[in-house]
Amino acid sequence: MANLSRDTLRETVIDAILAVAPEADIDALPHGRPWREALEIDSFDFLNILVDLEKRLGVSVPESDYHELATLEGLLDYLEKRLAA
Amino acid sequence: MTTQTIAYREALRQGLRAALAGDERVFLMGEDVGRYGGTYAVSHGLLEEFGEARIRDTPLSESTFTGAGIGAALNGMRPIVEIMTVNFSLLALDQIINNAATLRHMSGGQLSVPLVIRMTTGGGRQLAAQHSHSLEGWYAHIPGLRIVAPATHEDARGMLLAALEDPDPVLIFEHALLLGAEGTVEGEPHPMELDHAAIRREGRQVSLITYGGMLHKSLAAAEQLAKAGIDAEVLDLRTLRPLDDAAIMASVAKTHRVVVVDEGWRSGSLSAEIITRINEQAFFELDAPPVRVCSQEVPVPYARHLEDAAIPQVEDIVAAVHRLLG
Amino acid sequence: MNASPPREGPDASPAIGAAGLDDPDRARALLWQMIRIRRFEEKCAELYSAGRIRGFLHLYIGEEAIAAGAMPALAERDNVLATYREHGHALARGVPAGAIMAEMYGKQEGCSRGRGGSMHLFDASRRFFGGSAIVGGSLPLAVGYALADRLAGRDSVTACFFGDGAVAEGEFHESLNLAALWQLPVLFLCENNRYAMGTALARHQSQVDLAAKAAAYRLPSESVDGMDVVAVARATEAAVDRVRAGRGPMFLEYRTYRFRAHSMFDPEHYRDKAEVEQWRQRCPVETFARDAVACGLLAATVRDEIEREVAEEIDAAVAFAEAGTWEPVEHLCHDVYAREVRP
Amino acid sequence: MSEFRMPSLGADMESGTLVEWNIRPGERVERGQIVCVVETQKGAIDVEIWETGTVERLVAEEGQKVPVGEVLAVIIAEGERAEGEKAEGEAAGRETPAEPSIPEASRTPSPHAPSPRALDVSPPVPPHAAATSGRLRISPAARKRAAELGLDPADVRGSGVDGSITLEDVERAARPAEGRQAALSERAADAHAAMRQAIATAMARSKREIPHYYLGNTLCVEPALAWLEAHNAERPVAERLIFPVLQLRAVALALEAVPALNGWFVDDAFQPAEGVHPGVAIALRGGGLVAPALHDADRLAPDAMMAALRDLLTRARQDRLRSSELTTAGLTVTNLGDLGVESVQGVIYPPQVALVGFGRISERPWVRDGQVVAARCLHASLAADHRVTDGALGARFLTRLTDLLTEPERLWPT
Repeated sequence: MANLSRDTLRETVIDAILAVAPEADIDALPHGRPWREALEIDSFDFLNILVDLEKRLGVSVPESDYHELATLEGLLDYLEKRLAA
Repeated sequence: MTTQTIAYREALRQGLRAALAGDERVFLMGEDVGRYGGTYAVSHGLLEEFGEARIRDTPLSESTFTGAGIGAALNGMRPIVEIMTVNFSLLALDQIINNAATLRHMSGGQLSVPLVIRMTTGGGRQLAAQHSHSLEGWYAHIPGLRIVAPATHEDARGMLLAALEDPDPVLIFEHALLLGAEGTVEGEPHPMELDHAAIRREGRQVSLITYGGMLHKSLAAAEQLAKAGIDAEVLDLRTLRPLDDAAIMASVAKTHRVVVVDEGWRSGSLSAEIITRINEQAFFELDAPPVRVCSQEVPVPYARHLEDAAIPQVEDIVAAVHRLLG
Repeated sequence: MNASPPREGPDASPAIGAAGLDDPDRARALLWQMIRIRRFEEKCAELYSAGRIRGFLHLYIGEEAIAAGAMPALAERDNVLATYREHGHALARGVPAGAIMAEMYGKQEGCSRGRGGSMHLFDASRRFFGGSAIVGGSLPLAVGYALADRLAGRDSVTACFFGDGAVAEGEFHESLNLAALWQLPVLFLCENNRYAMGTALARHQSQVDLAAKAAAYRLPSESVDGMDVVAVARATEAAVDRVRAGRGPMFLEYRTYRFRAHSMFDPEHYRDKAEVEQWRQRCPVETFARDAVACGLLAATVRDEIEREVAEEIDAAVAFAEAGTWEPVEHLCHDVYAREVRP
Repeated sequence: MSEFRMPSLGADMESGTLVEWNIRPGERVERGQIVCVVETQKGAIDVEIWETGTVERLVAEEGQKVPVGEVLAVIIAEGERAEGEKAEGEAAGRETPAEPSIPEASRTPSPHAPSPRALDVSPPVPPHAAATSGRLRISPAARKRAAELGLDPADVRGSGVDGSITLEDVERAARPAEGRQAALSERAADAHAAMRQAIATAMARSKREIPHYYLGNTLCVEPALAWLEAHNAERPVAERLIFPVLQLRAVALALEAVPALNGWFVDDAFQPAEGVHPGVAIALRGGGLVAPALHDADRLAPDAMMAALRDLLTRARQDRLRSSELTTAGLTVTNLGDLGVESVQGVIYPPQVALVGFGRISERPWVRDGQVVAARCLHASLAADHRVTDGALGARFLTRLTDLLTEPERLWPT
């Protein structure tokens, strides 16, 4: 898992988002902008995405780290950091 | 190999002819099997071919000519006893159940009753309540008997030959509605084994488990179901005792849904036995409660519309499957 | 025979008695067989009371002259079918006493491997085919045995013993009709002991002359004094010869009486003790033994010799049965089909 | 004998299309059992029955559009006798052909001969009483498969005989976001258009008939977020609470204190709701809105409330709401904060008399102990029907709500 490339990781995250919001146009996301609002991901959807990512990657995100996940890049950085640890 | 299209009764006759020609110990005995040519014309022409010693007309004494068949079998012959209908066989019940089925065991294995008893069964001909019943399930209750129900033309002639090779009494139930039906056979008559059920139509969604006359209604129902997008498997039991549990369970494991189609009444019946075995042996394969399509619990009446209502019809089978699949 | 008890039907053919014999060996053999059956059955009653034998036990005591007299008339190739009161027939046919006793014990050394019991003695090697507990049920089988012999071209005779109760069964009439119709070599041997279980003949038959019933099916028929072993032997020999000669089936009525109850558990409300006593006066064993000595056919000491031989044989039979083994319960479902079948 | 009618699932519902019967004549039904699926302008609804008894007959056919209040089926209550049972005995439900077909003089026997009747030779055997007890109806094969998949069968919707859970139901449940959702997507376009129409009707009526008044409050949610973080710490993601649970709880408790906002304005009079079942406005992906009731929100412990909310959200998005959930809410809560807005000025869903709106949680300057600090805040609003309540009562409610969210330990006092 630690050797997951950034691209593979990104795809995994996108899959998890699409499982909850199948119509989401992720490529159209403005870089560095909060993705949840743009994709209409409410707190319940967000929880489901985290559950999904935990299943796929084995990373459990504590609630105190939620603020690091505001942008898609932040989410990917955070996961990379956790996977490397 | 040549393919012939013949009536079921002709297939039976081919089986009888082959048996008589192939083994001197074989003879046919029953009411009007000789000069009359057989109540249902099955043995027509055999008297002329094999003579009075081997094609024997009997008095209307079901018990005694059946018992005589047992005695002759005990004494080295291979008799074929024809009883006109299953209802009449009740007059010979003593001989079939108290003698044929018991003698091997009661004598500690010293005696053997290699007897074949043929009889017609089933309704559909407006013959009312003393000629139309399906009591084969009753006989299937009895240890010591083998009960078979050939539903195809190849089985009609081939199961008779196999039955004659069996060292134990075999009762053959021939559905009266099949007698005139045409079908194909290949080449010369040859023994068709008596141990296994046969899948007559492969399917994935539901198993129609049936035999005898109901096989054809089940196949017709499967055709209709296919048009509705339902893929039904049709299992022809062929032998009702002993049941081919392995074939039944394999089909259930494949489709997970069961409809047993049996012209017998449902209470205390063969269909009950089959479903009980499924529950015992394949409970965790079931995806829906097993369903039965059986005759209404009434002596079969005369009037056509009432008789049709009493006996399972194609649409009943179709409806049962629809109900099962929700 | 002056002490003939009252009869419902026409008289049987006249009694002959020991005076009708001139061969001492034959006389001894007949007496031996009757005593053997008598003592064997008395032992059975004793063992039943002791709980060694269970199920139903129907004793033949009083009727021994029939099995003893009739059986020697049959050849080895002939077929014998009997009723549930058939210990005497089995013994007379040569089934070893030990095998019969072991069967009654339920041991696997029994003549039916313990599957039959008292009512179902079989010995295929001696063509002794039971042993049937369905009254009248073996008559159709006898027709079939005879039919097979006929079809196979053998000159065997099938002898079928049954009681007066069986003539009330449809199978009696169907079988006599079919055997006569097809002229099959069947000997219908009716042991008329005057009671169908507890119902006297006149209380269950409109026509008590049983030979007349057979005659209605055009079977030659004869009634014989079943308490007279010589009369039984003579009549049976003649009948066997006739049937073997291909002259069709025949019906013989042996008029007899059982001294004991129908089965072991029967208080005998249906007949007078006086009637039983009257018939006991005609005991086939005692009358024959007495007459044979009286007419100089047998020495007075023969009776004791026979009793000793028989006692020895019966002791040995009991010992054989006692020493017999129980079939393992794992074999329970054996011999239901010829092949192992899982129903 | 009673009649089971097309339910009114909202003031704006005039009729529904019967999509599917889950019951058949002769079957036993239990109070609360889902007996049919009705397609409404709000999507497909599982409709429950409120009587225990036996189905005498089905009046409406699948595919039929039935006006609200029309009979769908006839039910015999427990202990009642079936129609004509005395006269016809076992033959009840059978039709004797009016003109029995006359047999042909020389009918050739044929196993394929068509039969002239319309009889069910194998009448459905009514399930044994034990089968209708609370025990889950699941086929043995489905139970085995669910165990293999580690799936709780209680979460699987049954589509088999008598509503039982089948092997396929389990397999489908194991594949998320497929199944019924996919099946429904075929008619999604129509459904969405219909739903848009329904919303338009309801909202136009609301704005036309209801004199709204609006109140609002900004509150600091730092204590609430801290409570939530503490509660969720050490819990796997799947077992965590989300903030809306706290919001709904606060609304429920505030409603208990101010019941005049929990109910309906019907026939010019206020009719109080029978329990605290706030409607949860749920925006559907692809457009549209539903607001099913979260039942007994005042009585649920935190985890139970989360489970109930999760269930409701999941089913709402799978078009699997139940009829009772669409008729029992006495007030609606809408949370548009996740979509980034500050505050909501809501439109009441008639005939309800109030709506609570929540905006986004965001950092604001906040004065604490005389100091300006950065704190996460939230705007809560109330829209209420002036025919039923006045501003004072509305203010009491909103203040109460604010207090509860500000002091979260009061939400579930121990």
